[in-house]
Amino acid sequence: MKHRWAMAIDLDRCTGCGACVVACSAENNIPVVGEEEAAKGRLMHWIRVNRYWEEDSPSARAVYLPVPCMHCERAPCEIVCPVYATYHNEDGLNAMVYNRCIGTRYCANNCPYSVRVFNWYDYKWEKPLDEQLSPDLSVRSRGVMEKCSFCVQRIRRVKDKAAEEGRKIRDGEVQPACVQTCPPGALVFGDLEDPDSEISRMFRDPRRFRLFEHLGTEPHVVYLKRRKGAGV
Amino acid sequence: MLDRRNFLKLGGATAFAALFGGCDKIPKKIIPFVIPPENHTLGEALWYASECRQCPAGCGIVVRVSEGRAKKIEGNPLHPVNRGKLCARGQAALQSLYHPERLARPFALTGPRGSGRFREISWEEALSLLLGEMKKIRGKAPTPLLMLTEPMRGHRNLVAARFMRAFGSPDRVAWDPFGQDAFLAANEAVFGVRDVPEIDIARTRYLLSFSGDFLETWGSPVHYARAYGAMRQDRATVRGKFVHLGPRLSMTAASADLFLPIAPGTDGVAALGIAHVLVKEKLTAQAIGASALWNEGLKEFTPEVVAKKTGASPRVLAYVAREFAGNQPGLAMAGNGAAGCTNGTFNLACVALLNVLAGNAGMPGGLSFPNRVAAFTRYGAEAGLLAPPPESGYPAVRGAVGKMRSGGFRMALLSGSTNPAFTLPAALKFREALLAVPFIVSFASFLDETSFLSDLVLPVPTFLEDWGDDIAPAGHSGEAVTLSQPVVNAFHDTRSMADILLAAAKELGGEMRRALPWESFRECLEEAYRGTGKPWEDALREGGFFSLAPGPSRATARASGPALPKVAEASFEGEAAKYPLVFHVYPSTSHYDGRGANLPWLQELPDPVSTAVWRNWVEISPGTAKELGLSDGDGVIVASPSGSLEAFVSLHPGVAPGVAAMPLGQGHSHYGKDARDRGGNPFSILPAREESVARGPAWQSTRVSLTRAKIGGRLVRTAHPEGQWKIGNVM
Amino acid sequence: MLRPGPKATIVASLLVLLLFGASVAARARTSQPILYSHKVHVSSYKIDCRFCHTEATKSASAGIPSVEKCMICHRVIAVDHPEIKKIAQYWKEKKPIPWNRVTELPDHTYFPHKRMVNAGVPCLTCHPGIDKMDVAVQQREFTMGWCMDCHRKRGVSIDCWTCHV
Amino acid sequence: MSGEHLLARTDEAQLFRDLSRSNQVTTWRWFAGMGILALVLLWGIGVFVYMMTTGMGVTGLNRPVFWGVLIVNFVFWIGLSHSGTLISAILRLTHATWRAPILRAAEAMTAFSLLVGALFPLIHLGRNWRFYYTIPYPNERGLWPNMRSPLMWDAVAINTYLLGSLTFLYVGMIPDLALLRDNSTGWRRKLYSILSLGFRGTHAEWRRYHVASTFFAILIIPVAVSVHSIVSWDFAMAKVPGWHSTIFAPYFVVGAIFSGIAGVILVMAVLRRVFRLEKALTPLHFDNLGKLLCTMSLLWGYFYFTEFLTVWYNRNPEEWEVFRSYGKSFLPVFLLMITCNFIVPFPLLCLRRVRRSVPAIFGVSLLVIVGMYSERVLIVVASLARRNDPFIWHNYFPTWVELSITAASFAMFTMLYMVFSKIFPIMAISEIKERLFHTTERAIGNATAEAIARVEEHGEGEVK
Repeated sequence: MKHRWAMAIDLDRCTGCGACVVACSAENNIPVVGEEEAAKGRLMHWIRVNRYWEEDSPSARAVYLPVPCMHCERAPCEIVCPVYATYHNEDGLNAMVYNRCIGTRYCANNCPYSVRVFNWYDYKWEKPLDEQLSPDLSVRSRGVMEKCSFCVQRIRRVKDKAAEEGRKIRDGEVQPACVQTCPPGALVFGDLEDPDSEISRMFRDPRRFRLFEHLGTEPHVVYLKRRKGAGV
Repeated sequence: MLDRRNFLKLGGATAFAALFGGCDKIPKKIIPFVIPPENHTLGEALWYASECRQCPAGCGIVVRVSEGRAKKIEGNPLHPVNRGKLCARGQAALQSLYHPERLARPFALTGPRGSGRFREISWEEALSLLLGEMKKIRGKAPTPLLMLTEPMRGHRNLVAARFMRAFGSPDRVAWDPFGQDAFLAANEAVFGVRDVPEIDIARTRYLLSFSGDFLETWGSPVHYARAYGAMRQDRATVRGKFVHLGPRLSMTAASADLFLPIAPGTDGVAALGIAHVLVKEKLTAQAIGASALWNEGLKEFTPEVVAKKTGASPRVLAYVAREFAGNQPGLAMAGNGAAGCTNGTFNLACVALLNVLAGNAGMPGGLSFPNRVAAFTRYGAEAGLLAPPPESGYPAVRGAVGKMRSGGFRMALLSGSTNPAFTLPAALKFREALLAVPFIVSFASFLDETSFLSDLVLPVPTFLEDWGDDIAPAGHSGEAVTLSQPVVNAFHDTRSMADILLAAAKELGGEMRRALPWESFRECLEEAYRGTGKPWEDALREGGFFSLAPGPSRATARASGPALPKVAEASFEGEAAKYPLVFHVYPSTSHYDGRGANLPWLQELPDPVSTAVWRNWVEISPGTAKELGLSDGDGVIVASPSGSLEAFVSLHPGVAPGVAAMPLGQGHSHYGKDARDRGGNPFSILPAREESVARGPAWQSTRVSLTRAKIGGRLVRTAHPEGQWKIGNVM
Repeated sequence: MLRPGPKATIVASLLVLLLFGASVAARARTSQPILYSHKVHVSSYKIDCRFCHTEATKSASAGIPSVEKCMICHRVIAVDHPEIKKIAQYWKEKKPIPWNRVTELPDHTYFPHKRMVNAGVPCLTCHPGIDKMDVAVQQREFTMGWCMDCHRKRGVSIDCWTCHV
Repeated sequence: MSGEHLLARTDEAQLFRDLSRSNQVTTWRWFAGMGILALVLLWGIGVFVYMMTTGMGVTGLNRPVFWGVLIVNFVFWIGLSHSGTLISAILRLTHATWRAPILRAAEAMTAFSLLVGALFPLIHLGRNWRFYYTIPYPNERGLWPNMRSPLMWDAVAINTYLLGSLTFLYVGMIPDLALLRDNSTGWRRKLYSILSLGFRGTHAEWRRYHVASTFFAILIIPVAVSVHSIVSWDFAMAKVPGWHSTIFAPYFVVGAIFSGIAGVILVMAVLRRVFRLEKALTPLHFDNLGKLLCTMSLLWGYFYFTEFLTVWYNRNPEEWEVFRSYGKSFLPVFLLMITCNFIVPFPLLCLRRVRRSVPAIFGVSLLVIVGMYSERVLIVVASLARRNDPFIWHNYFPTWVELSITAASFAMFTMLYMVFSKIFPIMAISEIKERLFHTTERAIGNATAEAIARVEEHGEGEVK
């Protein structure tokens, strides 16, 4: 059963609230680094919400741009890894294998979206905060890269369930943590193999654009332009 | 259900080896169950429905529990308020459950009061202490017992109220720093209903918001955010337009199509300006019939006059008015920024007036006033206790403070996330007053500024380990009652306040026993909902009762059309010469009123506007900064007539000139190491002023001065100061 | 595949022990709170593995039987055997039995029992000779190459993410 | 013509003594120097172990600057390695008559800087203890390294080059080793007799020797060029604004040779001073190398200009941001680079006086080394610090950890060189003798007469 997972981010809905960021941290055992490390630009978040200013005061406007891993079809990070620690898997996901990673950090350099984060230390969870850690995926040790996996453990969970019930996966059944929680429903996730899925519909939306499209990375995350002006 | 979920005996045997990388960390022991719980497969997660209490909105949640540990919180898809969605604060609640600094055992003060020197004691000792003190003051008239809690709803509130009544003490105070007093008053004045309306953002065509941060902290943010998304993109042909007026470009304002910076406290005037145009140009049916208003003085508020007061261009105001009228159904709403001024009620009344003039009341895509407690008529007078109006309780708090000072109280029961010692303006001298009370008992999960002052601290479960029921103040029209249940065993040896009160009542006996006949709070709940026709177990599984018959909407039309609100100017403490800037405070998106400040996830969540983490800051516009000779990242002393604090300057191109804006929630002095020393607490430099009509706290009521100062550390922001302007490189 | 006898095992284990000190614990004959014999239960009494390891078909981990489970039979069977008395004791005190881990999975590996078992992989493939043991010992070093062989043979996914997340 | 400077005047034995002085006396200074360097190296190793056990967090790296000083060092040392072998090879092929005294020093430098440089890719790994994943060895996992990754090309190229230059160095030394063998006793004699492979200096041996060295010279040049091209491709192949540029390969080669020549000059000057080789290393050599350096400076300037021009002209925002940052956060580094690589060296090197004064050209070469180092800093760091998404821009400054390791690398290089100079002939003695035989005056009684065994454009050891 082939899949082509993809995400659409509707900037006309996104309010920049950051629910996705915390949801992701909770789902994916993402460490908290503290103020000093944050100052060094070492936040470990797998999804970040860029806040850009448009024009200057007084008519300034903030523009929000959530940036997860794009799971590029032609991923620049994959070819440069000397040990195949990151590769394209059968579902068209850009996979990261911690066991194999030796930490050249070349993939991170080659990612135009800078969504890959590096384990600068062995991050610790002060007890008993570690009770919350999810048993479905590993806690990464120092020296390896990590990044958004489209919550592969959730995908797997749904796949198993569907298999057990001997049926296909329903549209919208698989939801990464960020998509699941997004209050205004700005994030949509689904399977492009299914032409009638909502995600396929959004991929056909005229407002659609991709980040750094000119680089030819063919991301599996598309954005829907924010409508300007009246729009009434 | 609780006892059947006998998880804690289980460890190891996980399918995922070496969760922590090194093999040394694999559990070497495998501890099976003595008696395996039913409906539970080892290593397979279960979901339990409950309710989020990170803010008063009352969203339904489901919690993923694996091997006895809560792993993930998600919105409850069945719940009408949030429909499966959840905000950052809700997501982060897990960390309060497993927080290293949670209170695990009862504590008794050993050092002098307020010294924070405690010793661990057993529950028996703690309860006997509590009861001993209660017995001492029992029967005195008036009973010198104070109960100061966060606003409680559902049967938790019922129990507390009955306890106090039976105990013979009238002083039951619920404190909510962001109570809706002005909102209620305004609705009463304009619609004749003292309640929070249902606002149908999802189906509106034109949303006009006055300093209302409804997407982040005001009212029921998740519900509104969901609706906002729908308003924008759910309809095939219509995309609702969103115009925001306010002193600061908040996260909410950033989503607006049009943001008009206006001077603080002039929201009402701005609304009248728009109303003026509506009536003058006879843009709506209701406006045509509003000649009374016109003569009462609306005619004075020409866009030009209004522009002078607010700073918005008259042309744009008129334009907005015409658009607002031209796109029905529309919706006008206002939030903390407008309500928190000394003229809050006036502001909100004027905004409400716009809804009347545009005929939004009772319309789909407009607003309506459902009767949310219709399902509880059987409680008669007490029905109100289940869903009390969302008031701040500020007058009562002030009264209580006075009475404390005058020695009117012998004992105080404190509880709650609203943490009065932190959220009450320092000028009120709450701390000093409280210490005048001989015996203080705190029901708390953390040692925050308030519980720190007490003689006896009783550890209570977090809401993830607690029973409860609730009727959300907004987001449903009375069809929904939320149930919360312990999703995991109590992680520490804690007891909920309700249970302790019931135990006390049993001990004290007599009338109290009659008022509170239950053995446990859980029993109270089961009994309360036995009659509803839906099996208790099912209700728990679904997270509550979501299909109750909604009460009839209450009439909003008054006999005579609404009168023109009495014009009131916002007043600000401190003379402009000494304090050049107006101080605009707003609840932090991550920490709300400060309750989130001890959660690492929230501390590390970049603020949506400033992108700052782990610390608070003060925002001024680049223009203002130039005048003051300040630049981005400078350390400054923010001084008001009532106090001063240190903060870092964060230049914000979206703040109205002459305004200094600061988020509330940071600046704790206790509340754990993640919350401590993260900058100053803005509450502490606010004056103890009231909103002129509804007597709620007037947060937006002082001026401040900024003077450069050398302060340790720096403000960490994730945005690159230069890069954040280069949107052109990306889109 | 050759199945080494206990002697060979010890030799092997000593070798391994020399090579990687880390994996000593796994291979040395870990003493258990109760001398439970797989041999007796499986070989002599022909009890199906899944009778005790009930979760094997339903869950990622195979599961260790609860004390209650043991008592189902041992209320009546061999009650005065010293080891069984121990169980009875645990049961009386309502205390769980603190078994020592025998089989260890390599780091960062996800191994859902249910998938293998439901796919018809016999338990003995991964736990060879367990049915002949009085004291359970990990016989097989779970090396990736060995897993891959099987995965290739059965034509199931060899995507890294299948086991390493 | 004042005779005492002429090597011709000195008899064979004297000549040998002069040239191999480094192998004979070992002063306390040498030991003191070694001691200090050893301390620095040990400190560096300690710091590395600390970094390995604690995590890369102890460096100044961050997102987006995932590569920093460690990679800069890598490029720097590989670059430095470049002239040694290349120069001597080219000089051999072109039969530059003045080459003899330079060869050995240059070749040795190549070998050692390669040895040092090759360490850095390993040092900068997040999980150094897993470095062997990059080696294509058959394993039961059935996993192989990814040959599409420029890092793998790098590994291959550098190993080839290292092997090549070591052989080149060794083969070149064989006659001298034989010479030493014949003039030494004790363990040295044993060592040399093993290493000299029984070279006796027969005609046949000499002929083969010449063929072999020419052969190597021809082979080593393409390798040398390829190595630095591939190093440049580590960057040029990446989707990083400021890296992704077609000109990078030649640009890096030029830069490498540029810094390499400067390196050779430095080393020569030092040797000249320390081992009193004034007679062998005359101003002429510095003059000639100076000319080369001047040319490279010009070439470098040209390459830099062309690269800058294209970006400046088409103003592709992403690439332009990198250059803008040169004028902002990275201004000091940029100025340092331009000044030390072009503005100062080029005009100065045009002056004969400067080229012929050893101290002056020593100074200039030092500048060039500094300039090239800062150039690499700009390339590696600045480009990463201004990635495509401006929101996450972040600057970088190395910590004491990176600086310590850098210092240690310099110490290691010097130590290798010092040891080498103690054990092996630092001057290509036999080559020099050959030259002399061909071209210098012979002393006939009191008179001297020009011996013309081969027509030369100009003679050896001429002094003004």
